[in-house]
Amino acid sequence: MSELPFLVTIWLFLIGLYGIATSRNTIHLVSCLFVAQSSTYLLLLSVGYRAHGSAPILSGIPPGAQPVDPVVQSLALTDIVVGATVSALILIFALQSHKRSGTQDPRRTPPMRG
Amino acid sequence: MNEILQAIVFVMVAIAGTGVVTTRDPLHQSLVAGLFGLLLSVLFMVLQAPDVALSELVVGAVAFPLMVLLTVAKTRAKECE
Amino acid sequence: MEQLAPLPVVIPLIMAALSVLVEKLPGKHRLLDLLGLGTVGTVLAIDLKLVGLSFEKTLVYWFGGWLPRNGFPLGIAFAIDPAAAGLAGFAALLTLLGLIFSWHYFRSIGSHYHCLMLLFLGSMQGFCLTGDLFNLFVFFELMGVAAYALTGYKIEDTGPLEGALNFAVLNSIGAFLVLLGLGMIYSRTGGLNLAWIGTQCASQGADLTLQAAFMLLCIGFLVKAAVIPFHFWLPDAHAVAPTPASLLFSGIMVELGIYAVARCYWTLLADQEAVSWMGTLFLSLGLATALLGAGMAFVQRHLKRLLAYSTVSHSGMMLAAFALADPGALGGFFLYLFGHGFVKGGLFIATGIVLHRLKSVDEDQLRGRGRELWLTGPLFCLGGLVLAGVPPFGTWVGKALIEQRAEALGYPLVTPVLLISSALTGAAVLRAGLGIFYGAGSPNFLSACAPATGDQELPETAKALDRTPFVMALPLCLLFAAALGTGAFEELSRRVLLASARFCHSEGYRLAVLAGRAGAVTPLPLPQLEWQKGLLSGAAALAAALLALFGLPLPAWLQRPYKQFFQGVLRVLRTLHSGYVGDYVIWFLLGSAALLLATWVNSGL
Amino acid sequence: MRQSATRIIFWSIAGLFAFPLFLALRDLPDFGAYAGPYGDLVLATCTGERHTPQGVAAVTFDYRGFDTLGEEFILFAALAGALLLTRPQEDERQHPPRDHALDRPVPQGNEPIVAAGRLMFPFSLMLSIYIIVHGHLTPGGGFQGGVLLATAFYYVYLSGEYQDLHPFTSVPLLESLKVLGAAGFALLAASPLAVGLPFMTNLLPLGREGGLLSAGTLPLCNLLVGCEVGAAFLLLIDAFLRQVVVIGKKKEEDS
Repeated sequence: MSELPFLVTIWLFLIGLYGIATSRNTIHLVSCLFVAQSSTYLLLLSVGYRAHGSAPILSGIPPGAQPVDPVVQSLALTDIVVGATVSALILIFALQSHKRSGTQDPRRTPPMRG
Repeated sequence: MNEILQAIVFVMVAIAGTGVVTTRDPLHQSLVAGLFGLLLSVLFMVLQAPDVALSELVVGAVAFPLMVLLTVAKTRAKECE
Repeated sequence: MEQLAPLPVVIPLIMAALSVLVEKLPGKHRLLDLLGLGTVGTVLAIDLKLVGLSFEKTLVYWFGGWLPRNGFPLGIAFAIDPAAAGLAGFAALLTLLGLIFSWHYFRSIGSHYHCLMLLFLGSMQGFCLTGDLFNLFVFFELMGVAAYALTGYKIEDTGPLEGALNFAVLNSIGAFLVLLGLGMIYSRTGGLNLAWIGTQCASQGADLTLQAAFMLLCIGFLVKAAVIPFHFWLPDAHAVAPTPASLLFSGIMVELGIYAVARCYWTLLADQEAVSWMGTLFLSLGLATALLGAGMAFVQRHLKRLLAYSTVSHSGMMLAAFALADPGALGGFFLYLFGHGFVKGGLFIATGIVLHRLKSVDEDQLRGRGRELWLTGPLFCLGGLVLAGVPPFGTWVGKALIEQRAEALGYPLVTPVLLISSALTGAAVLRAGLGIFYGAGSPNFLSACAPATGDQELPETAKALDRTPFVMALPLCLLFAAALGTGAFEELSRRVLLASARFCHSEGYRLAVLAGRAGAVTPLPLPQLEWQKGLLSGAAALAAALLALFGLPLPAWLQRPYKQFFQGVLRVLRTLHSGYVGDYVIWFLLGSAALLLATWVNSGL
Repeated sequence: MRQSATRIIFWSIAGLFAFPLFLALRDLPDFGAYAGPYGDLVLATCTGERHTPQGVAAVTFDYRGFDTLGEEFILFAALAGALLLTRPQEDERQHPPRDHALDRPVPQGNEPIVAAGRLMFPFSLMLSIYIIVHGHLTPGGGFQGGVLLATAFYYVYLSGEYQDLHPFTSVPLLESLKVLGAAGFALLAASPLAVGLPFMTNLLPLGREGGLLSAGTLPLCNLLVGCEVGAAFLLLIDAFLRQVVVIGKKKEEDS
């Protein structure tokens, strides 16, 4: 169990990258980026977790319970906002680029190269 | 008990993430991505992070799929015309 | 006076928000320009003040008044040493010149441009000044988001959109690795303040986990610094961004990637024996990047792409300077950063003027058409020589210092590689300049088959003018003057050496942040620098440019195998730079895997 | 052929990447063995010094409020970029909204669904406002509530016409709200400077713990962030929606 979160973290990162590497559609690519990003939330929350801990909201917790780390949760919150905004921006690129070139396949549009 | 639940959710998240990547059609993918966001927020709940779970729910399961859906709609509409 | 510390970040952010409201007003263009210039000017003034203050004592500013409790930093700190303040000031200066250039410029489509430029400025300020790892990441992302949007500015064309897409995807993946590394470091040390992490690393010893976490941070920042094999996005993005944005991207943003690596290295791990192997690794990465970037720059005909590849090359040189892990070489790094930033900015602005006047940035199309640009032409060619590092410009001082330290430390390979790559990038610019502004030579086979031509580049300005506007010529002249000034004033070099000595003093940094005490350091005395090497490099650049323009003085039967060889190499290189983000991701993964494996192998020894 | 080659290359490199990374991660403290000290220090001080039981909100807006300021401006920058990139272009023209383009989940005139949408709207609106104002007491806060607020308005779209949504997506109004949120948050954070205290100091009276007006500036921060995030996401989704239903290419229109 204690290694499972790390394995899932690595897996999500790699499968997201794999999706980007083989993507034939820019919109598909954005979703893959979203998957890769979720690996970072996972790692952050995993390292702040405390076995049998309670949420770090002190008002409702039973006495004696150990709250988990609030700092990583705050970091993960920021991370989620960043992920959402960057995804939105890339979707707009995809949308506009589709208007110009008429295709979503990054391999069919004439790229800058060389 | 708690540990088994966590392990199950972790594995489900990994499977759903794989599902998002291997669904090549963006329209279907946005639905799978919504499911993935939902599962992530369940996982965060299990990890005792209700704030993060709520964020992931509104972003990952609602706002992000909505934006993807709208982009797909735009590109599909053009291809139809 | 410490109250000034947050202002360079906060003022541009607030003004950026307010500029959105100004866009609703009539006569908005002049107002926006004034607002932008006023804000940047204020930030520059504050930065200069901070530089002065930080030379006396490292300024530590705790946000929210959260002073360390029992030595543990609860809040976020700005830790402003002279290097941080100086870089922030440099960023503000370049932004100021970029905004002067864009006065009048984005008249037709000017929405949100000023807002994004100010946000970009604010993020660079925060990135330089912060002493907190997660805060560094936040400003890294803010810088990224503003930069992606600016890259895609010209949506009428597919090039900018593709470039912005590649840029955004690659940089985001880099940011994920930064976060993964940050998570690992947090798990081990329990804090996010750089000084705190440094003390924890010192007491725990740098084992595989900490070294791998540090390496993940480095990979993320090296993506921004465009080091091979993470450099593929840069030419795609820098070549298509609007001129003032290209100026900032090449002049400071790329270099900030190396700055972040250096900052993390010296605050976290520098005093550990176990990481000494990293120097060799980064040195070879840097030198390889320098050579590859220079080679690619030499075979371009799209002017902005040429300059972008030369940025890759110079970024590699700067990484090599950092990799020597020596205060003197780091001083050379900062001087080179200033000199290069000024001259590269000047070259981008000259290209912007060419695009403005002649409606193209394609070298072969423009051949001989730039004769009437009497100011831009000579300065552009001079820029080529400065890139090659002729004395007494800033690039020369920096390079001479780096080379001298490299030889003293026993790395004899650095000098020739730096000579070759800086001469080649200079030669590329010289060749283009002599061809465009003086009609010299004929199209050569190296650039003739370049796939990115640049004659379809859309004009950035509303209407063509038959003379160069004053507001465009002014920043051009100022940038070249600044490049000259960087090298000409010895006092500046001394100050930079003192700043870099402070930068490399890990113990002093930790004491200043966590205990509020100042540690004394003695800087390296400014050595006598050799000007002969600079001249040699300039002469080599000129020779290579002339060779490219007029061909080799060889009989035809000898030229053919030579051409065939180069065309074969070129074909391979161009296939590798395929322009597809999917391929770039595979390269990224390959580079990360190599660096992590190197960490694993070396940490076991 | 190319696909399978890419796959093989990718996964062999991925293995080389994953192996050392996994070894490094394995040496971290075990899952569930968080050892502090940052989080524990925060939790030990947040009730006493900030009168808030919500550890995450205390970190987000007080201990590490400066990060949140940066985060809000990331959102701001992304939105500026999105509006910049979807600006009207020369070869495009706006036509009166047509709804055929989107894969509408709702057939026109389907009364129960329209009614459900209209019913959902006030409900989501209330919920989002609750989440925003109780951010310093319960899970949630400005960001979560703001996004929910924005999506609430899209029930209007789902249950009716784009025209119904139009009054809510007046761009000048939303932009002003967004600026109010972002600049207000920054100015609130800067206000202690005027009395010589550090940036982001929690100036307001801390109040009674658990009260709606407690924890000093936290509720105000949540409100401003909610304002910005709500307006920003409304604008963002509107920018997408506008592309779908309002904007077409001139050529296509003519043909």
